Amino acid sequence: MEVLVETRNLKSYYVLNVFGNIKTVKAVDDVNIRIMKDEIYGIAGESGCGKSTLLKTLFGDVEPPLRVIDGGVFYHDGGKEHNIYEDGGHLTRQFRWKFISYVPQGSMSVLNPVVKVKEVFKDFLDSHLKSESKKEAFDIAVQHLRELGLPDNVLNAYSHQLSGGMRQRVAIALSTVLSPKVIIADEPTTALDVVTQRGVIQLLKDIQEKYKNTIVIVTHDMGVHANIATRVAIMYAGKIVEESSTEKIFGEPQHPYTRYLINSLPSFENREKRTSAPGNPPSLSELPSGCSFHPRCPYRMKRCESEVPLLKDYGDDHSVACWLMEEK
Amino acid sequence: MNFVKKYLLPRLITYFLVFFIGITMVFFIPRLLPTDPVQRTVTRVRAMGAYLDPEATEKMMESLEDLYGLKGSVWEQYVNFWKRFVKGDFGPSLFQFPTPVTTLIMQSLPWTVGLLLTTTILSWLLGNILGGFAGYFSNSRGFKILDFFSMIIRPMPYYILSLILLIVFAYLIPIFPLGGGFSIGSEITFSLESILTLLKYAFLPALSLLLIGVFTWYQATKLVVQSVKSEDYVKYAELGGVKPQKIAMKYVIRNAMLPQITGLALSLGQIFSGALITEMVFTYPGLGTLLYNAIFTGDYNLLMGISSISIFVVTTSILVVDLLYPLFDPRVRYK
Amino acid sequence: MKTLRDLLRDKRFAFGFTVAIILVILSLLSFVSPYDPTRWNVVPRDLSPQWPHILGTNSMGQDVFWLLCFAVRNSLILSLIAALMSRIIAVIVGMVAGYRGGTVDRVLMFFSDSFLVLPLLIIIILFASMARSRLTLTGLGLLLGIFGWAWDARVIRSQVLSLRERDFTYTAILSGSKTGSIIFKEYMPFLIPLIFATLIGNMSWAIGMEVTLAILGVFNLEIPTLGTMLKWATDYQALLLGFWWWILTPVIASILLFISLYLLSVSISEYLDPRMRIQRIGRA
Amino acid sequence: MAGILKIDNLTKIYTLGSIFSRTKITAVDKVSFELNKSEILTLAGESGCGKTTTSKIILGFEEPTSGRMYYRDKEISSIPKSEKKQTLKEIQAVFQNPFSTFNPLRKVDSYFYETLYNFKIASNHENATEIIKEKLTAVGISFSEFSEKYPSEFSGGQLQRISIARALLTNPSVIIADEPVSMVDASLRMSIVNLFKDLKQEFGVSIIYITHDLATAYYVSDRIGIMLRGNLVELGPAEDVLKKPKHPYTQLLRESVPEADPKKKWKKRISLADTEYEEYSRTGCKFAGRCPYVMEKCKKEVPPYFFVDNTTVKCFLYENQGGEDDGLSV
Repeated sequence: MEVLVETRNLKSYYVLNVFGNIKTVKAVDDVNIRIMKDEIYGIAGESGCGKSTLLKTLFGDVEPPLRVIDGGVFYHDGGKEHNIYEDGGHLTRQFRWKFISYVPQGSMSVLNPVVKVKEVFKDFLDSHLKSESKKEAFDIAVQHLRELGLPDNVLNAYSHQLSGGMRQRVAIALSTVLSPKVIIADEPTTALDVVTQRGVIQLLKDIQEKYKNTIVIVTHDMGVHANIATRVAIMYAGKIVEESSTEKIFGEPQHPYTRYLINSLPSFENREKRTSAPGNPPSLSELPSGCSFHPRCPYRMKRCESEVPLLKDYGDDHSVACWLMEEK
Repeated sequence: MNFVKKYLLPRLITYFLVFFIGITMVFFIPRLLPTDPVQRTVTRVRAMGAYLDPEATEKMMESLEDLYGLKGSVWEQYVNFWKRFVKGDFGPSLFQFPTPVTTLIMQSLPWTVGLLLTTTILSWLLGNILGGFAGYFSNSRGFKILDFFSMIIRPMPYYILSLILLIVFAYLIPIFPLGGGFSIGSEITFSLESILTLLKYAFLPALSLLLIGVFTWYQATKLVVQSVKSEDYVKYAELGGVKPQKIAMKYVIRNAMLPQITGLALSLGQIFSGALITEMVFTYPGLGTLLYNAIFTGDYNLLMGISSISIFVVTTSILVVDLLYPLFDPRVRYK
Repeated sequence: MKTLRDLLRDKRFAFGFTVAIILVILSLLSFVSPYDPTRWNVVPRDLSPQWPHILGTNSMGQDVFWLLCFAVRNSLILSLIAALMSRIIAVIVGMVAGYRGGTVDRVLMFFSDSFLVLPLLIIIILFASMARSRLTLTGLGLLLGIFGWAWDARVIRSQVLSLRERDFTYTAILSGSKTGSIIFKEYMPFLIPLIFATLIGNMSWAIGMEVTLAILGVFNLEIPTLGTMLKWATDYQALLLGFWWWILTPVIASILLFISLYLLSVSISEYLDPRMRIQRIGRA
Repeated sequence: MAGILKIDNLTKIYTLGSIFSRTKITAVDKVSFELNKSEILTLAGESGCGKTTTSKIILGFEEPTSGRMYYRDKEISSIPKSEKKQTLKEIQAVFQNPFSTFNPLRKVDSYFYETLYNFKIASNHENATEIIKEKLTAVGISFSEFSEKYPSEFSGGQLQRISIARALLTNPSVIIADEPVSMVDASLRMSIVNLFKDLKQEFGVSIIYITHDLATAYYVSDRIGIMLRGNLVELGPAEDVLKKPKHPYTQLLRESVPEADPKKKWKKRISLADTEYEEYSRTGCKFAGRCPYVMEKCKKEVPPYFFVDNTTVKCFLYENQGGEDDGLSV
């Protein structure tokens, strides 16, 4: 399977100067992931675990106080490998929307409120295409919208006239208009209602099946991952602690944190007592030594407190970052 | 159609109500105060040495009361004040006696409106564009200097700045006339030459209004733009690779302009007062100088006339600006 | 004192603060002034700046330096009266409109809008020209106070409106506290910085108004203030006669005063902005 | 089981716009239900369905347009002023965002002491600290960790527990929790939800649990009420409502909940609702626009409540099966 986007021991931290003393928030700490062609890669984790920062770094949207300290993000496009952070990250502009595009959180004000929706489409197209091909590119966009089941009058409407769900589907249509190879979606359905969320996820799945591209989706809602993702990575305190196919993650979670996360989810099967992980998630600026889950982990060993476990593949594409696996 | 009902009608109602309150205030203030204008004029006349026997003073008081519209009960005075206001008649000016107040005002109004209109629009546009780009590209050197100047000039009241400009450009480096609106004796024709002199005279007052206007709007827009810059749709356009200039103009400034339009409407009252004072420093033949003379000579009717007309001008222009707003903001046009 | 150290880190505050201190010292000096500001011809006239008259003397035989001390003192007192008066009205109107809502809010906001929109200078001139010589310092202060509250009432109202929607208002109600204690205990910590910042801004507006009214001659010219000083200087054609020190002293003094008040109000409101304070709480 | 709180035909209509253009939105439309002693009743539904407005009316923060509320069989609006404070003490609330429940510029413990003094539960400082300690241990927070601190110095989970402790101070008989766990991290969510279950058993408190998350609602509540655009469309025991949903909207909601199990992926495709505005002003059943079993009758008439195997449902499909019911099922 061909790799599209890859990170090699990527470290991107927030360096904050809070009234004199420097505070570094280790949002993405030595992450190595490989995102393949024609798959939906889910990134799960609680708020404040660094998953949105990882997404921003993947997309090249890095502005102070966020800085890439070490490692790199590699786009595999047309047989060549480009490290987008090689020379100051200005390389990213030519990849945007053609190779990789972005779906924002379903917030209210994603589209420019004072212009019609079709103006936003024109702006996005104009900046990437030569002038003469703009007209027919715009027609493709109109046709494209119709395929995605959006009514025609959406283009002539203003964003305040559309409902939350409709606005999010326009944003998704916008992200696929230049048929990029990878679409990055940051919590695309969090701000939506249950039924609208189902409609939006259904749309994302249709797009992936139709264009055989790749969608990287970040959300804290494990149910959404179960429904849409082919592979899932669990993130905790800035590191990937487990990565495998969706069935394995939900069926046989190996990492203690993943196990807590999956078991604590209520389901309609039964109403037995569920317990959540003890203690509180650590703050990313004062990480515990060794494995950052060790203060809350019941299977804690001497080794966990000192050495940081590496994400290792323990057979048929199921990698875990935990010293327990070494014992097995 | 519901746009008229929802947006237009409430604006019109507030316009009439504010106008009504303004005029009522102008009407009642002199009457609330203990000093009686008739008494004061009589004492001034007597101070000039003219001996008046009691019955002559009686008749004079009588005619003055009529001139001042102080006849009958307060309510009657109020009603016929409005009747005369609608006809545009404020009675004769006491200082330049027979000429009615209205003609005096009509002579100087075009000067003020001309000066005010140009400087307000120019400073609003310039201030917005500069502020917009300063807010968006905030770290470039050029805008740091502009920030420094705006911190110096913005807090200054109109009078002080006009005085400084007068000292510097008319006294130390006398390139501009010390005052007035046109050289004495020349009449205003539309020939190029007379227009040039007009501009020469009007330059300093316009400059002082322009400076304060540009820097006030510069700072206001910069603040608004910095908050608009962190909005989701701007971030989204940046992520989409839209060119920075297009984002600055079409996304940032266009959205930052909306609060500035209401800002313009709210500050017109202040800009008008500022213009009056600036005219006084340069004895520019507009309403300001007329007002100064009216106060100096205690010309009661002229004072009332100027106040009512200025309230009319200000409230009407605010209505106009309010009505422009929907053109810029579709959220108000379509529900 | 720690807050002062934090504030002084901001260059604008540092400059504004030093100028303000100088002006306050000047106004305190006026209590030890050897000359009575209202009496004329106590010193030889029209002397250019030399010892002992550091800023020279004017055509009315008064020492310009000591006159400036009295002028600054009176201007500051006047602006304080006006600013405090307008704070009281602004807070009451802002609070009642913001907390009560409904028709009361609409009526109060209508009045504040009309005060905002109408050319107040004209109305104040009308008022002042009637009272003319009987207008004392406090009289003018109260007059300016009555007209200076509109903009700040709006600002306070919007702050109260946003606070009312916050959940802690409901927590306070559920804890049995009445409206009065809610306003003082819950909202005051948010409103005080706002009131303080707008107070300084209003002071600068009031001084500007006083200068304008004095130039128009509608203010009692015996009381030495920045405005009356300027009025006498322009009436005696100080500019044309070359007495630059007489006209420049009030001009420069008022420029410094306006800039320092503006910088103080901007930097203080930024420092006391609730978001910043919450951050500092975490650190304190 | 005597009902501790009874809501009868509660309605709230908001009028928007100025005196000229009046638009009316019925946020809560004739909602009736009864809360029994030491029971957890959930009000679930999408945003804009009126569940929060209902809770605000019960807490007295909003005036209902019509309808009556009975607390311990006494009509709330008829309770004299003096006794009003007494009832206020017994109905407390827990809010969604812990960080906005407490004033960021005031110490958290000031609320605790204030509540105790206002309701005269504690006379002096020691006695008050005693009660606070007791309530804090009930929610698993130590006094030392809690006192003299500002809200920003706590984590979300901790602060939410403290908010629950504050609600317990007055030994309330009813707590209204408006989305109490939606802002808390998933892994800590269960510990707080379990806390609500313990409070019910230990203190016999009845809880109205407002949420849009059906899975947690199923786990914690005894009875569930589903709301749509201001109407209470289905009310019954959690088992029946979520295992055998009757109202078509409840079925759609139940299926649309993404379950954390790859084997239970969505099969049927759905069409999204027309804009919310139409649904508010729709005559007859509010779900007619999207309902797969829509009948002509649904579009014209407002369906009454039917009582079918101890669940009240507001839908014509059940017209002949169950007897008509005035919506006050036990």
